[in-house]
Amino acid sequence: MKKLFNLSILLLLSIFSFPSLSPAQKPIIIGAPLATAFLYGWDAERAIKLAVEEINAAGAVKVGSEKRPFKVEVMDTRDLEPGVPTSDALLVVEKLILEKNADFIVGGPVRSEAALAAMDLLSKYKKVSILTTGVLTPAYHKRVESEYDKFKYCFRISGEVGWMVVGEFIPCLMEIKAKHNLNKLFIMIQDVAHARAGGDLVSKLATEKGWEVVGKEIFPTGTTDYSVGLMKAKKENAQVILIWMDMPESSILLKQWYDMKVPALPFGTIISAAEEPGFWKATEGKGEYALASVVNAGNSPSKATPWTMKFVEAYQKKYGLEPEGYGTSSSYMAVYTLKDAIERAGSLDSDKVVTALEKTDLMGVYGRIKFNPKNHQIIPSLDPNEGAVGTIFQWQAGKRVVVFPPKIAMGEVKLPPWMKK
Amino acid sequence: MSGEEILQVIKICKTFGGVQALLNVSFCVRKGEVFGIIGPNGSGKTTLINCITGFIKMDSGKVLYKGMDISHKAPNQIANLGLARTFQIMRPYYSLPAYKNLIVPLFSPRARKAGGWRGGGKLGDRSTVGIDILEEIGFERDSYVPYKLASSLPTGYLKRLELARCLALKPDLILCDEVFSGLSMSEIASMVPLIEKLQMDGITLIMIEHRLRELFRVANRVMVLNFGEKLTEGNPEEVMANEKVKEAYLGSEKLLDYTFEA
Amino acid sequence: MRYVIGSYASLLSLMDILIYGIINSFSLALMAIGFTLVYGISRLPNFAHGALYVITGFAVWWILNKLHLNYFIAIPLALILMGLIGAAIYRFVLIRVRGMATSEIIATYALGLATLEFLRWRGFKGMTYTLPVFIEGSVDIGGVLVDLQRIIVMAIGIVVITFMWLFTHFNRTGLALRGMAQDEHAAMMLGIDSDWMAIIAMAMGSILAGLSAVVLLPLGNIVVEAGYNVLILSIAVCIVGGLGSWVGAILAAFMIGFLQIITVAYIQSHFQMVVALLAIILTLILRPSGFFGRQKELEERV
Amino acid sequence: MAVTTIERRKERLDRGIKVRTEGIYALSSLEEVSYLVLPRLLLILGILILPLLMPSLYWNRVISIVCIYALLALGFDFLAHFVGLVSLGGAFFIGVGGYAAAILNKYLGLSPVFTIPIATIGGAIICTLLLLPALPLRGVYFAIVTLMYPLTLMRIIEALNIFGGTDGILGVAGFSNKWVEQYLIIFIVIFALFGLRRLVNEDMGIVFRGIKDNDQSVRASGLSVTLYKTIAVFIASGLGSLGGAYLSHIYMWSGISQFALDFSVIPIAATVVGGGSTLVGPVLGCFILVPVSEFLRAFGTLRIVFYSVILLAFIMFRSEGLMVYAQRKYHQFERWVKV
Repeated sequence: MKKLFNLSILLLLSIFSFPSLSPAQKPIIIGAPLATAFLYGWDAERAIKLAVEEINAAGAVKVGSEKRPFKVEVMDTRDLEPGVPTSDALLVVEKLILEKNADFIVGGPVRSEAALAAMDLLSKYKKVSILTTGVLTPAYHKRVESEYDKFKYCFRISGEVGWMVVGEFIPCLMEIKAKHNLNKLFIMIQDVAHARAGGDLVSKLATEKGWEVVGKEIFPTGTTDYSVGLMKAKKENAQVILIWMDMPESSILLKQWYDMKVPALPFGTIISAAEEPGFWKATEGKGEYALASVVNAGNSPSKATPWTMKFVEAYQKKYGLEPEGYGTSSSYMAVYTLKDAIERAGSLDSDKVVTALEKTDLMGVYGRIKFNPKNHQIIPSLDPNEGAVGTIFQWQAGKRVVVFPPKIAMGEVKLPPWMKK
Repeated sequence: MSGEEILQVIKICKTFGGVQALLNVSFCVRKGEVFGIIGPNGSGKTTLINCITGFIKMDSGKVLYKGMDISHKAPNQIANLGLARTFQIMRPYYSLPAYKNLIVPLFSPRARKAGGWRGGGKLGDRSTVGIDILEEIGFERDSYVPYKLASSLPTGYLKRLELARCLALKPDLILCDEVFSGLSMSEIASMVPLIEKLQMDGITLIMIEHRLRELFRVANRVMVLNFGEKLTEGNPEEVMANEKVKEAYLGSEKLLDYTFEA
Repeated sequence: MRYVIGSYASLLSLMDILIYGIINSFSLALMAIGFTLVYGISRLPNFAHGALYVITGFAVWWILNKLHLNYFIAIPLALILMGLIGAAIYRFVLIRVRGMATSEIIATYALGLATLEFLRWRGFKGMTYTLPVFIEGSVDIGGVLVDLQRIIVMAIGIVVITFMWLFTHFNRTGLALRGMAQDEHAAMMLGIDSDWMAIIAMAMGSILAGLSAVVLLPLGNIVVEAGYNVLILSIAVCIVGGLGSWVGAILAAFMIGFLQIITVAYIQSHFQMVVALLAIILTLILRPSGFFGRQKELEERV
Repeated sequence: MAVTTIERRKERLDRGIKVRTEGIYALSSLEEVSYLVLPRLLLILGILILPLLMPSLYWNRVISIVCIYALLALGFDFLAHFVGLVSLGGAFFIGVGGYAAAILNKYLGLSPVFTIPIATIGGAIICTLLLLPALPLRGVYFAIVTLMYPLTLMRIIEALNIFGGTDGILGVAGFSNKWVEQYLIIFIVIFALFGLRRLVNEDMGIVFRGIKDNDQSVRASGLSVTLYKTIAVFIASGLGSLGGAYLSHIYMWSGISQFALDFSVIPIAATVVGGGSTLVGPVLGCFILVPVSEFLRAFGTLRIVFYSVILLAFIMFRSEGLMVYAQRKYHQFERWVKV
């Protein structure tokens, strides 16, 4: 029984492991642990594959004197699914490192709990990782900063909550306040750490800046009925509803908002549902006027840098639709950044690549890519020439119109007709 | 035949969702006697036993065992005081061999006090003691029967097993819920001496029976229940002569037929 | 700091709580009635209930968008399909494990899981799948704005409950089902085929799961994850009401429904699920037969 | 009238009957001794050698995970088939043990040498106390309560934002030596397996089995059913908590997803596949199911579909499980005989 089982393991292993045939062109393996059944998994998967294809077609990566292609190993972590323990995602990270011999980890894990827990594994195996999707919590780079020597292998190339609130949402809110004379804010957030922290921060800062926070509602992950929360907002005469949810059910919120004709502008910071191009169809147009942030530019068409539209078009050509989730452009850039760092380091040695990554200065899809050498978080900015820019857009007549930051804006914020008095 | 009172039942009442199952039933059982409880179907006999042994909470009333109030004790506590019972529908542990069935009562605090940690004192472990008890109750030691799974035993043996389970507790009082029902005449014939032997060993017995003839052979006193109420109490001859009892048992002459021809 | 917990308890009027409580209760009752029907009649805990709910959503969507049929043809078509699926589940799977509670749970759960994950694999994921509402618009009831779809939920809830009552009290098959529910052995002796009844029960349970999906899904979007929530809520309602007791289930739906809305109104919405879960645990511990269950079931449970 | 006559039938003959009866003949010949000992020896040696055969460290990690599931499956099998409590609370045990170990390590600074035993005992005590009110429940009802406990705890931790909230507790100490990490859990599993096998045949185990068969009768025998159920739940939750504590230290993390449903479902699946009421079966079931799930990972989301279908097939067509089947084949041989 036991023996048979061992044999079958060996047998199956030999089927599943791919022997590398040409040692001269040994590929650099990028391991991508992603929740591929979910938006923030498949967006990253597609973007990484796109970037790898482009790079390999353009002559691969120059490591010292030899040219080596990239090879992606995507593994499903299921970590956004309820009922699946984070340890399953961690096992995937280990599988990529130990069995697939991944040289670098790009992408996830997508759930912040899993990503934070994976940091210990990455430091244990000394693998450089660039986080690109899903995780927005400041705890990630704070952990790098607090124990730099241990966690220096962890980078994040996408935005994080702290900056998004201070640098993007609040200024954008101020703009709306100035233009439309609105000042009553209602906050609706999903019950996850990053959303809670974000909601608290927004309400604190907005209050300081003259907004009146009239209420806050926390919804558990997977809520499908928001009517009571919306009623509260209506009763309190809220004028802007700040929404922070990265679950698909958030589109229900917007449908209900429309059906109830709540006279408040839905200011979605993170609303995973509203990010997607398919959102319009999904809500039958009821999502009009919803604002949403896609964290980084390039996840919806805009003219942040010359590369932005080039990326959007390449993506559209390959996959037949515009970039979807907020992990798209960042995952794409992560591969390019990695290529750049490897070429400058001239080796795949983790420590050397870390040093090279810290010195990255690259003009990318969403502005200038530079990491803060202390905490390995990408340096954000409102100006694409200074740092990585974010994007807030509004759904207008079936299109995602970028309204913030002003430097890359393509339109202005509009109010729904039932709000105009 | 006059020992001190071992069990005193005072005015037990019990209703099940509006149906009066027991109403002010009182009686006494003296040490060393065999006390019979009879009554037509549904007269509350089994409910009475369940109330005494704590399996059902009574609505009101009191049960004194050796002068101690046991009305609100849990079934296992009552059993540990030496008041054992059998079930009308046999409840052996079907997945265990017959002799292993006895390990459960032998593991009870009461039995352990007597048997030490191995269970059998100097005699050996609990399995040995279990087989001893089974032999005493009529299982042939050298046959395969004690080692058979309880699920493969015939009714006669299961009834004996029920009694054996009580004996393992070294009880002072056993409440037998229809040990004769479902047995063939010959099986009953071999059971009766067993009951008599238990009585001789000094164990008090309360027997609920439908088999009046056998019961009257062994019982010292009999109580009759009807519709949850006590009709009468006395020695078998007195009870048989009682008109009310005759009425309760479907007409007047039936009781005699029932008694002597069943 | 105005957003302290509890500071806006006064925000919602009693009218709000009443109306949304009723709507929420009807939603719960609709979700749970299929589950409780199957359990009530055949003692089958159908853990594929949530999956059936989601499958109906996708089925209707598919008929609408791929076969381009009318919405009101798509719905009955999907419901008939669900009935067949339900019957097939019993005929081909459950019949083999009947009577072993654990096996029944595992089999139905595995079946549900397999279907849901298969759908996910086939690309039914994300948030782009929705059903249109029956009628657009909303009405004002005592100062509370309610969209018409929710009114429809309420109406269909009442219709379903009434229909179930009439069916089980005046129809031959219905009476037979009720007989099964009360005493399987007696019913079998009277010549009622237990398996056939179970097939009918499963089919009806699946249709009811489908019906609740058809009515409730236009309020949101069709996501695979909804299946788990529907299952838990159905279990909560059935346990609190006393497994297998239809009246109990409906009363329990109202209890939990209002409790949830009150929790959202006075505490915080993230305690909504905690309320449902605690309701299950507390009910089982305090009153194992459920708040409206019968004596007979008590013996089974304790 | 055409009557088809059956010309042959299958006949089953018992093998090794002498050593299987509890007689004293068991040790009479080498052949019979090996008949008894060989399968057990093979199992132990097999599990012990397994980590050395693994092609990569990753597979060693898989074995550790298998062992954690095996502890849960043992607990499940023990409770379900020897005490009559169908518990879906695997996730509950893992979560409580995991959090206990992480809290002890992170906030009190204890090393794994202390946290694992303390979390095992402490976790078992917490689980048992919480489950105490549910002990009188039977069958599906106990199952549902145990299923709801981890979900509730998860939501409570989430809602109250305690113990790191949704981020979990990070930076828990890991094991210093990978071989210690690997073999400690293997020894624990072997010890738990044979310990439990011993226990269910001891007098106390007989009491447990009595409760499963007929708790009223146990009550009438003067034993407190609640007490013995409590002991049983304590043992099972101790095993689960041990697994949880181990998991926390392996992955240097503890979080709400330790209450995830997988920890409740997979042990049951393993028991179904391996064969219930054998105790060995569930362990073997884990050694089959978890690696299979790893192989299926290549199929992405389709993995769960395959997994569920395998489970369904076992439930429907071989519900006795592999181990019962194997035992029967080992103890009996079959031959065709002419009729």
